[in-house]
Amino acid sequence: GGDGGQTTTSTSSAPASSAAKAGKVGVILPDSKSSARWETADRKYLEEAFKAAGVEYDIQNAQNDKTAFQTIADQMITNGATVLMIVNLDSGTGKTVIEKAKSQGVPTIDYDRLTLGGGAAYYVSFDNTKVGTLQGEGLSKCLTDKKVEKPIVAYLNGSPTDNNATLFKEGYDGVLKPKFDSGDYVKGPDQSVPDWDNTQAGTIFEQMLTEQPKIAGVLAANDGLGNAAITVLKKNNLNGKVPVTGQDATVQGLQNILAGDQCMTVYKAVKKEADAAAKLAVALAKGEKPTASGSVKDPETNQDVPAELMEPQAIYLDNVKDVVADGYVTKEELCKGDFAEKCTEAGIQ
Amino acid sequence: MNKVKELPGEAIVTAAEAPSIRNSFLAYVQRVRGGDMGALPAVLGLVVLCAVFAAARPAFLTAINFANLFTQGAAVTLIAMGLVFVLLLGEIDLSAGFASGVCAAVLAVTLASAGLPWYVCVAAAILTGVIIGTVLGSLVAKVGIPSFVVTLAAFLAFQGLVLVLVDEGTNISVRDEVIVAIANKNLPPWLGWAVYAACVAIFAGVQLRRARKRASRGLVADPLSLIAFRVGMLALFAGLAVAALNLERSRNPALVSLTGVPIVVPIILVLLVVWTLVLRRTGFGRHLYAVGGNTEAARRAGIPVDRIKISAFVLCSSMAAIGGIVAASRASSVDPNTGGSSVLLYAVGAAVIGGTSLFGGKGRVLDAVLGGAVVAVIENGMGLMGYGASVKYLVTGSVLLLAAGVDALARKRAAAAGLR
Amino acid sequence: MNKVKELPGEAIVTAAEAPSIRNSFLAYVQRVRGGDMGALPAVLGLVVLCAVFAAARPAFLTAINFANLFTQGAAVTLIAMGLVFVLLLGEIDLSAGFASGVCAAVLAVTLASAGLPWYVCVAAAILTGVIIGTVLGSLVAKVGIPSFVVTLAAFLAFQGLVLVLVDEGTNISVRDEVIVAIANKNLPPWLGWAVYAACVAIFAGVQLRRARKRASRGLVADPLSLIAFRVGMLALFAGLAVAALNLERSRNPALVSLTGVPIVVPIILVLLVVWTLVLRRTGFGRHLYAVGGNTEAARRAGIPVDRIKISAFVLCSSMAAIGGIVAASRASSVDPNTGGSSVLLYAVGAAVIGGTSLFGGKGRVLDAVLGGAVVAVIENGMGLMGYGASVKYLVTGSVLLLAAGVDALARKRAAAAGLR
Amino acid sequence: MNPLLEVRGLDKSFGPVKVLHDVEFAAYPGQVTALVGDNGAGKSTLVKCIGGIYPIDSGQVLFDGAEVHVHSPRDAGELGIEIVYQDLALCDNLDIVQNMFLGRERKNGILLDEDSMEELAEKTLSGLSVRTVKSIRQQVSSLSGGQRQTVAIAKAVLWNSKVVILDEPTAALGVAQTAQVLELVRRLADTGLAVVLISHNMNDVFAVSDRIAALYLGRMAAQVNTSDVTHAQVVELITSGRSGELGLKNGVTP
Amino acid sequence: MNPLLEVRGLDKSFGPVKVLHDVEFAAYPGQVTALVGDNGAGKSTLVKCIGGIYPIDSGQVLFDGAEVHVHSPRDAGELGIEIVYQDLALCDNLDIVQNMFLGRERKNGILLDEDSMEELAEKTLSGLSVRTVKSIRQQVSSLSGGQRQTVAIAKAVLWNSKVVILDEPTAALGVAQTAQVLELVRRLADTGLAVVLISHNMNDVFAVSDRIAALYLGRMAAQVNTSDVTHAQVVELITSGRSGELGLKNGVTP
Ligand SMILES: Nc1ncnc2c1ncn2[C@@H]1O[C@H](COP(=O)(O)OP(=O)(O)OP(=O)(O)O)[C@@H](O)[C@H]1O
Ligand SMILES: Nc1ncnc2c1ncn2[C@@H]1O[C@H](COP(=O)(O)OP(=O)(O)OP(=O)(O)O)[C@@H](O)[C@H]1O
Ligand SMILES: [Mg+2]
Ligand SMILES: [Mg+2]
Repeated sequence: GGDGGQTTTSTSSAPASSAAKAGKVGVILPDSKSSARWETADRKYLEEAFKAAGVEYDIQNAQNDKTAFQTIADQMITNGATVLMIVNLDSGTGKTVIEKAKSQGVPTIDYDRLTLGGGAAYYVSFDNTKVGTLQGEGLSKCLTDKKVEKPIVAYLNGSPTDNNATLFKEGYDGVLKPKFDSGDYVKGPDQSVPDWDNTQAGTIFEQMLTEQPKIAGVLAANDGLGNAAITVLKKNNLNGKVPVTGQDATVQGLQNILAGDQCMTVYKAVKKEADAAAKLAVALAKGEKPTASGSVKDPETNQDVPAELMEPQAIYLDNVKDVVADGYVTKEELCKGDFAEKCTEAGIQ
Repeated sequence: MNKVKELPGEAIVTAAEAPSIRNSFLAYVQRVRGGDMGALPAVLGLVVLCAVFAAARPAFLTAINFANLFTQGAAVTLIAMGLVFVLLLGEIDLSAGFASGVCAAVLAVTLASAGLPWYVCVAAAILTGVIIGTVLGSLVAKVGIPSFVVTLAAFLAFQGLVLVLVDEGTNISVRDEVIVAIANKNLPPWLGWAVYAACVAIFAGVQLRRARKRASRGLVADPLSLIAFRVGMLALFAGLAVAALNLERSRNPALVSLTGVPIVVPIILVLLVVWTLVLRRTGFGRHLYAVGGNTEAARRAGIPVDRIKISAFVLCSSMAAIGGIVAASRASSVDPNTGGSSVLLYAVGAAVIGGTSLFGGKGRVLDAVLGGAVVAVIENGMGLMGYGASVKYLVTGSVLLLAAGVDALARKRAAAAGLR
Repeated sequence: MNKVKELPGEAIVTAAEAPSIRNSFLAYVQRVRGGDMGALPAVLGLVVLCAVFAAARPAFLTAINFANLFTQGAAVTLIAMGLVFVLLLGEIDLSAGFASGVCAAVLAVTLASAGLPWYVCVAAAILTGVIIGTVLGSLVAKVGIPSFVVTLAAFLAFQGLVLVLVDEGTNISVRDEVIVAIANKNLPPWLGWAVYAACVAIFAGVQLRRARKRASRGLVADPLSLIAFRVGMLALFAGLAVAALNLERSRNPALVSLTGVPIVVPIILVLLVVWTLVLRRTGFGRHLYAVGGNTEAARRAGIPVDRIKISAFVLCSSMAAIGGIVAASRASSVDPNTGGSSVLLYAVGAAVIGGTSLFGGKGRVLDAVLGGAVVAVIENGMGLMGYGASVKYLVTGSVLLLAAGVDALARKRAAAAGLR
Repeated sequence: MNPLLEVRGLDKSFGPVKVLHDVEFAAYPGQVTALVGDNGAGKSTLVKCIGGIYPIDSGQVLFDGAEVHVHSPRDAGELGIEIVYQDLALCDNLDIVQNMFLGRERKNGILLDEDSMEELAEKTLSGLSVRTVKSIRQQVSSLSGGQRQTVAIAKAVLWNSKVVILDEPTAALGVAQTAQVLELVRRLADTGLAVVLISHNMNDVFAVSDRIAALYLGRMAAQVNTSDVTHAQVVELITSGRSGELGLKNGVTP
Repeated sequence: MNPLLEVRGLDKSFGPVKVLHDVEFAAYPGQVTALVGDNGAGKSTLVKCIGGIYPIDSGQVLFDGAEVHVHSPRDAGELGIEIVYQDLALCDNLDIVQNMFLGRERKNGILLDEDSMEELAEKTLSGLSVRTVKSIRQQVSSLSGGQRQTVAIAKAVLWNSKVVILDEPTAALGVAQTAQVLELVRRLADTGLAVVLISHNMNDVFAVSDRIAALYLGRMAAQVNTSDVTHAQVVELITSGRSGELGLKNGVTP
């Protein structure tokens, strides 16, 4: 919701004594611009979970600013947080924050992104490389459906300064590079979009298309970039003919899928992730020592970090309804105006 | 007699000989050699850039790329045109980028949720710009906070405002056909030619009328031959541009035809003409230059300095609103980054490259358009080159420096001659 | 006789009565009422801010938060201190933020890959800053490209350079203990007190020596009582600060003890004193003000204007390098965003809030520190408030405007009295 | 005759420095009033107070017998007070014509009527013996000191004002130009305007003025008819604040 | 006697506008040379060419008989040429002492020696009849016109230079101050310096100068000994470029 940021510090709900006993959870989200999920989904679900557990919490957003990230961490500990849950902006800052928290006796949870060498108590995430893999697989599926011979594939990568973008790229490169090498596909232009800026993405893609008019598939790293590419394709009446990928299952992306302009998006069931993380945090805040279902190896320290890992899901036209069924987007926002008909066709109730 | 003619002070308080093509040309050459370059350095920089890119990538010179250039550079150019007003005063507006984002978001939200007709939504967006400008201008002029600080604060606040408007980070699609057409559709070729014809005719008419009026007052007026030459040059270059844009540039002409002048082009042209007229031929424009040149002198001449300042901010934010509308049209969506990242710096850069001074008192709207063209060409060319992120940043920086360097060296000669 | 005393022009070409505490205080009050505020508006804004935040969040006033403030604001303050030199000339350096990123990256790379001792790496980082400054300064002073354009180009190029240095988007950890200590460790309490004692002693010594020298020349000198008062005030406030920082501020004192003055504090203090001395007591500083106040006058006075300009850019970039080192230390890592996002705007904002003019000729290094404190307090306080993303932007913008508004209104009185 | 412009008990300080003390001053229609005084006496400050550049601390300004409050140069202009300031205040980035009509441009609908402004400017300037200006479309930044001064004077006399105040108008002017300006000053007064002339040149003062007001260290030492005093008396008033019967009452050591 | 400073065949244009034509000019040690000319004749431009402010188009500048190339005010200063420009060029954001020592600060190690500069500035200024300056630590932006001019003059005479050029130094000065400056000019020449004085005031010119050089529309009309000409002749030279035998050869209609 739009008021996601209004009152995040619950001060009144729980009685002071029990709150003191239960501790307080500080959550730092990374930004609000690369993806809508942080402010619209994660914040909401985490708040709900903490409220239900009667634990005090403080959720803030670092706006992609490392300095602010550290400052917020400092301030949360100052404010009495006993558990810290972070989505790091980069491992270096993340590690500093984790170590500082540790030195103050505050355990941390890595949320969504693993802090390399950080040694957080728990790790809860989607696998970002897996997201990229799904995108790569999705694009090749759509290209196969379109029966294009030796298609030229263009990359519209995320922000060059965003480590996640690097991970996504690893994922889809893993799928597509063998095909380039084998000559099934032809590697087209490959550019990154500063700050995930959709306007710049438009220009960049337009120029790709000018230089290489035969682009037959676009691997766009998220729905916003995908939409930028689709706008340019529309201008050239190529929309629907050139498959485009996406990520985040935004209303915009899903609508583009319904309209047939976008081939797929990747849906990350944020609620599951948030619930799992909140469960761990609440337990830690209450002084318990919860166990996680799995673990991952920190490649830097070679230590196992207890982890809860979620599976991202590829969304095509035929399973758009899953996202609605999950409550991640509502039917009202998705099936507005012209899309009502398409929704019915796609079987969305 | 010969010797006497050379004496300065001869042609006292009157313009020299009657102008003709030849005389005008000679005078121009002399002016340039003497250091008064006008738009020449910027044009020179532009030509160098285009040559470099055309040599590197043949696609740069295609009709489709020529058309791309206009739509790609439109938003930044429009914002830069507005910034000229504020820069003329020696002030700055750091928030112009995000102001365009706010206005674009207002447009998108009213279009999407309220379902109002497009013109109401456009009016709402521009009104938002006017309000923003009024607030910023009043804080600068009446409260006296430095514009850098006011607009830095606004830069932060507007980021928040955009986030609120777009629901904390979602993208809002813009699907209204009229709005989307602005940056994505073209005039039908015949209309392009019609507009072209009208422009040339009006230009010729204005020039002729002016000359006749001056002649009738006994003032030095341009002769017919010179006017014919000017009109001819305009007709030639504009005609070439229209012809190029009317070429078929579809990749699949059988499937779909893509021809015509992009709709933003006449929008920018009209605004360019209007603001140039305002700056050069109205009292408001004159006062803007005066305040920028010497605020104290303007105040002593009875010019309402505060009002002029506020108006400049209003114009700047309104132009930002129009830029935001074009950006929203082009992306067919509005997101929290609309107007963010490099938009502002590029816009100020465009104005400055064109020759507008950050100290006020010097600049033209045309400068912003030329500078905007430089920025657009760089972005466009770099997109074609397909460099990786880091190389792209490095090369973009160097190319910008190159274009500005050509300009600076040309102007340096003027300064060396003792002219400012 | 009484009447005659009132006449202006009496105390011809000499300072008025001998200063004493009472006279100095009265003179100060009169100066302030007459409109000459000095640092007062900035301090006032700071006090208002602190009061607001302390009222809203009691945690704001804790020892741990006080210590946080210093480390949080250090990097921006250092960059702002460097920017003062460039702003004094009426120039701007948009690239200072990313220059700090480049230097930090150089530090991290040399530390990580070459495995050199920390002081060599620090020297390499600062040298990088010097080189950057020389190049920028030469382009501005010798080639004559406007500094806005040069540093905008550098802003782009340095982003690319950082990306190259950190290998396209990964980040490099900084593990060297000395470097990490700069922003993350504290002086042992006894050393804090020792530094404190030394500072107070030196200050007292300098003041006394100066007064004695002036007295011996027959010039008006400060009396002992006034000097004692000044030294006393310094001793009091600095003592309180050191005492507060020496309080235990660990949340878990059993687990780990956390006391002492953060190491960055003496670093900033030393730089503040050095640069203040350079600006106020050396020929270079005087020439910097002169060039900023009236370039032509400075040139006519035989000041090597180009050299002064280049030096200012060198100092600015070097301070950016130091800021980058502190930022790298605080984050214990360097990534492509180091020095990016809001760093530059905050740094320029800090200098301007403190009272430095963007038109040149007016500003002090202390201004940058005060302005940096305002920015740090806002960030720190906003962190405590726990707003959501959009609200935070909105409130931060408003708070910045509030602080600057207090300042502006205070100064407006001065302007109204006919003083500038 | 009643004064057209009158100042009563005017005080003005800059911060702690008091520059004008209880100053009385009057200018009559049809007369040239010379305002004299040493460097730093406060002449320009007094003019700027009248012109609304500086706010006054206390005292009254009367115009045509009624008290007026001049808060800005705009107010002064509306009353019909036209001033040539010592620090000329021209816009260096504008040309001569633009500067001369600044703030009172002639219009033709909403557009500026450049042609008629150019004509009028040319006429006014040539009446002031300006012979070396290359073009009246020249930027004023490229003018010589005397040319700038002439432009400023021309600007002020272009309007139908009731009071014209000239702060050292002839300081930078050549011999011929000075003569022209003095003649102009006389002509303006003869058409019924109240003219105030500030000058350090006693010859000029005695040549054109009807009355002389002498400021001494921020106080009005005397306002006398020119015909009642001698050269030497005025110089004495300027340098020591009193001369015989005239001047400040209490002995003032300079 | 050989001239200390000599200009030969100097041409200077601003863009298409030719301001100085083939100008010859000489200044002798121990003499005051008055440079006169109408407004816009080119006096200030000539001085700025000598001072290295403007580059010259062609011609020679000789110092002590040897050709010199003055590319910047720094070069001029090093030769020992000190100039008070008409557009004073003070730094408004600095105080009086700081302006007076600008570019030649006294040092004490690496730090500035403020005390000795303050002392010296005070002494120099009081020698110029400046009595209304409140404090020599006042910013020059708050000075009156005459006070600014005095500071500029004091600044120039503070140094041991060989040539001093003063461009209308007394324009804004009061009676007493003018007298002091003229006396100073005479004193400087008497100590062997070459002094160039630009002035529109013929009384001043005849009072102190040994030689007079008259510029007319960018050309040197005549260089004569003061004792050889009359007041009227000089005015004629200024306004029409010739007077009897003297002046430009070809008839020039003004
Ligand atoms: N803004 C200011 N701040 C402080 N003092 C000022 C300011 N303006 C003027 N003064 C002082 O006020 C006094 C009077 O100045 P004013 O300019 O009125 O003198 P004046 O009579 O015009 O002298 P002049 O003949 O030199 O032009 C001077 O001593 C000057 O230093
Ligand atoms: N930068 C410039 N560009 C163009 N013309 C200029 C420039 N500077 C001066 N001029 C012109 O050169 C001529 C001579 O100017 P200069 O200042 O030398 O005159 P001057 O003899 O000093 O006159 P005054 O007695 O008024 O000071 C003038 O006509 C002036 O308009
Ligand atoms: Mg005066
Ligand atoms: Mg001159």
